Amino acid sequence: MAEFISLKEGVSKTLNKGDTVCFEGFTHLIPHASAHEVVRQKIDDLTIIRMTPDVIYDQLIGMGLVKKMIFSYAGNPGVGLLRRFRDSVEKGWPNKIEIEEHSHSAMAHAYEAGAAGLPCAIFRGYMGAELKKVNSNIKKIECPFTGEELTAVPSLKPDVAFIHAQKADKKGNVLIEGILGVQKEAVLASKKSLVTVEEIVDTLDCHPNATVLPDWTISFISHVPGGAHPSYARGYYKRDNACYIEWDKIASNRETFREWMEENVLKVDAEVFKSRVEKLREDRYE
Amino acid sequence: MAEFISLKEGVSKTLNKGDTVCFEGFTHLIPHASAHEVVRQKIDDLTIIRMTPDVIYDQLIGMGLVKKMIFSYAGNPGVGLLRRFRDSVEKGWPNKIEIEEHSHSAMAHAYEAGAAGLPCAIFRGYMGAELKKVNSNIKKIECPFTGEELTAVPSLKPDVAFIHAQKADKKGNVLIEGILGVQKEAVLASKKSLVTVEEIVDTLDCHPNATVLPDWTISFISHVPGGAHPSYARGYYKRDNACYIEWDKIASNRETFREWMEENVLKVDAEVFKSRVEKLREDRYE
Amino acid sequence: MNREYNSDEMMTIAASRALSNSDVCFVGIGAPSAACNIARMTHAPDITLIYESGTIGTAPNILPLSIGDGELCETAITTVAVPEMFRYWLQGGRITIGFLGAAQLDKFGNINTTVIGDYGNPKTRLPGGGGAPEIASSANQIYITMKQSLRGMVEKIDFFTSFGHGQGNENRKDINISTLGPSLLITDLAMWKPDPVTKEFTVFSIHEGVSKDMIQDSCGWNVKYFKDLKITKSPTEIELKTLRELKERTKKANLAQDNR
Amino acid sequence: MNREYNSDEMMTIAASRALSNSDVCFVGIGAPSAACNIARMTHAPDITLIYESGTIGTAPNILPLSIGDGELCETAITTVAVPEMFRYWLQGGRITIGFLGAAQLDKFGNINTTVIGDYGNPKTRLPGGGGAPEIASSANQIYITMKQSLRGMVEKIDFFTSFGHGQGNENRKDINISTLGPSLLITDLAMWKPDPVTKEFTVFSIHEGVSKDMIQDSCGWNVKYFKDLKITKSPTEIELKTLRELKERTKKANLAQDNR
Repeated sequence: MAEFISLKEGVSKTLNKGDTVCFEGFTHLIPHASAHEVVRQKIDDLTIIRMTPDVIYDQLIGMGLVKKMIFSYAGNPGVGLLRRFRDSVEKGWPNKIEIEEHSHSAMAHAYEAGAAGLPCAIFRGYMGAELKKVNSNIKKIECPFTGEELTAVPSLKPDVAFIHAQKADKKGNVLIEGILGVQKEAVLASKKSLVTVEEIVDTLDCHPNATVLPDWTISFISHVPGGAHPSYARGYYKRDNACYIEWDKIASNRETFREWMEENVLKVDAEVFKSRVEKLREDRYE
Repeated sequence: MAEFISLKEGVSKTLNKGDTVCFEGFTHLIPHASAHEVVRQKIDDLTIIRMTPDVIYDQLIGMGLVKKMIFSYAGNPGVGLLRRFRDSVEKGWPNKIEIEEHSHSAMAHAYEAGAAGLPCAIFRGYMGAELKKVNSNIKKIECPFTGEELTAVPSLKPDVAFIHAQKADKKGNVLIEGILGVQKEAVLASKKSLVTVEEIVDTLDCHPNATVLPDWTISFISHVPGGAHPSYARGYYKRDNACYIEWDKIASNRETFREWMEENVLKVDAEVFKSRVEKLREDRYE
Repeated sequence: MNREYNSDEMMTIAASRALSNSDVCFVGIGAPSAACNIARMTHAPDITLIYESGTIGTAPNILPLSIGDGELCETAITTVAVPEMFRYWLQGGRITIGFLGAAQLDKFGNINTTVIGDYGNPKTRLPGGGGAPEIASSANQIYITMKQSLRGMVEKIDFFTSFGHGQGNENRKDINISTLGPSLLITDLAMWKPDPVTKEFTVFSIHEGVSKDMIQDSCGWNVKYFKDLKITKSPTEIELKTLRELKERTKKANLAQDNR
Repeated sequence: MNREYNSDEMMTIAASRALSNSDVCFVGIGAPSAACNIARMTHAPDITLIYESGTIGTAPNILPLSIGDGELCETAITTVAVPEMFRYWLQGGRITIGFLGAAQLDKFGNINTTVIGDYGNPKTRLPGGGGAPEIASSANQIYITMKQSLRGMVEKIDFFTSFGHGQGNENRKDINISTLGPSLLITDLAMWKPDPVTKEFTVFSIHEGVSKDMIQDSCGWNVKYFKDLKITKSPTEIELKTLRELKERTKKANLAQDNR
């Protein structure tokens, strides 16, 4: 049964040093506030998982909290490369993280298999692709009926999943709408989960087939309006594209990165997210 | 691109003697009108697939159109057994159909794998269950990472899928709402498909994550109001439970079965379905 | 209200008492469905009921005739596609109790709903397993409810549709099933649970007014009893009222359709 | 309107012309996204555009910055979860054209977007493959679009992120890939398609005003030409107008956010 909690307390109850953790979101609904809380609590030695690690993963890596990253596309969407990730992989600053690299299809199948309680996923993948030479977690498996050689990857089963969603009702059922990403699978595949939401409502009152995570599939819910910024929450506020473009500059230099983190993450708390989206609220444009 | 067509013409263009075909629907939205059209056109030698073969499969079998059935639960939901199916399997009347029997989980995984373009599905199933002794399409497969012994079944890839849905827009995009069953998977797994719909509208105007089959995934669409009767269509009419109970009596005897089929299927056309649901329309009760 | 009750009512109510607010219950149709909904309408309002049609957290006001009646979807928290139901929700290990009925049952909780007689040349062809083979291994525990009869409770079932405790003892572990399996049997006469060692269903509570002879006479195996045998309390007024009103509402709703 | 155009505009418009109403296109971000949407806004209004974020049949009025911008969902026929996108839609074999960009490309259409230098000790770590490894094998054909440069179009790529025609000839069939693979390359200078036998990208059309020297000077392999070499028609007024208005709307929409 989901427990309503402050983000600060929720993170400290959910995530431990050395855990395997994902902060999922596919451009939409990225849980920035949760990642920043992890930075403030300096929970380190983490194995971080994500299909599309972007700004928050750059931040976690740059702050030295990451031991290993499992991923399929490490870029700043629409902008370019991830500077802190590169600095770690290319120059070992602040530490050289280990990487386990997959394709999107492999990661999507692996999350699905995790949610489905299976030890591995099979798919038709990596044909002629070189990743299978550098990643020992990509294996062959033969279809027992056709003899076709397929690919297997281990399912993803994180210790903790952090996601951001539009709404929770008072019982703790959570609604996700729009671009859904792999958030449902991430929560169902993980041992524990914390969901930040824009709003807590009496009843979800939604479409019968809407994506709803029942309260008993979630460990903690925190009310953090704006908690996805600079990502967006459909129906609440738009994506802050300028921030993503700006991040490229901030992250290009170790010094400016540290300063930015100090000012914008370490010295503040989850409350600031509300004000960051004030001018992006959808009604301004509709 | 979906083509709008009469049910009569659609069935004759879609289904051939000897085809493998599914008429899917999980209590909700069962494509009765399509199955009756197949009966009228006497298309036989069919391999019929369905998780929950019920009244229409009893009818197809009783009319001697079926060679083989692949299924996981052959009952009249909430009522009892399927008399015509039993007569075929127990007494060989009108012919003894071949059966390939699975569990729901196996069939659901197999439809999914069909939709996903895979030759087989793996799952954790049939543990200690005897079906795997009588069905050679249930095999073992080993997880290459954990060594766990899992089960594999071949994916389902019918020649033709018939389903019933609530709405199509004028372009041919189809909306399904409520209990979704395996209809989306059945259509995506099949080479050809025919969808009967309650209504054709200008635009679907639905929830962004509603279950919509784009027009280019469907071969034919026929406008057949009431086409699911005595099953139901959420938002249009309720399930005609009395008909299901009645069917048990009708089908218990070869003679009464044949008479019923003569009067209610062979002598009529798809138009009759509209009148059959007239008194079940939802607004009568709301 | 008439406080007299029949053994069917006793069975449903006894079964309902075994469920709690924190259970996530995969509900079979028929007796299990009535028991689960009575629990929800009495002492376990927060119980999560899941039907294999994809309806999660459903709270029907009348009993569905099938596992996919409209009422289940209208009152659910959400409705997912059937493949997702079996993959993420059942196989994903989220079900605390799978609630099954049985055509044939043996003393180790193995169930047959496939065939009477030989599979290839059946005497009576039954509907088949449906969800049961995987419910039996994926749900954390299995509750079974059925009316006692010599035809139903047999020494040897004709077909292993779903695996209970197999040949007893540690048979489940032997074949690598990690869930608990059948842990409760509720009949119209008694409550049974597995012997801790042999796993044979053993009576721990006899419904009020039922004799040991009645139990044995309608059971095909040699019935055993736990030492501290209890008497199942007869239905309370509120339990009976809730059950009868539910059945009345259900009948009325179905009649409304019939009288057209 | 200024009918002068730059090579970027030529590239996008040439790419857009290769798409038709009946295509189901899996769209990469950047140049592919612009080309696909210009096609939709000009000669192929019924083209189906799919982005890996799960948006099917999307029709954005401005160009998305990322593959998951809100505009994509708001204008889509439906939006599915990402696992479904890769399973049912890409792997299911429903995509006629996968439209990719590339950091490094070789003459057989093999693409590197993973790393410059050694994988374990990279000179430049690039974002990685994302959807590309399976787009390359599951989409029926692959179109590639990129600006020519000696750094980008190389004799030997540093990493096989996604497989094109491998070592050429029947290499795809040899490793049991049944789809066609890279069948069109649109650069800022020319249009290329594979030689029918060797599968080496060979120029079949040079953009108006471009010389063979310009093409060779910005390509790391020895450029070959088809015999019946064509000239790519320069952008029409309507094509240029559509592209420029799209870019203007996009810029304006982004500015609206920045000027807060």
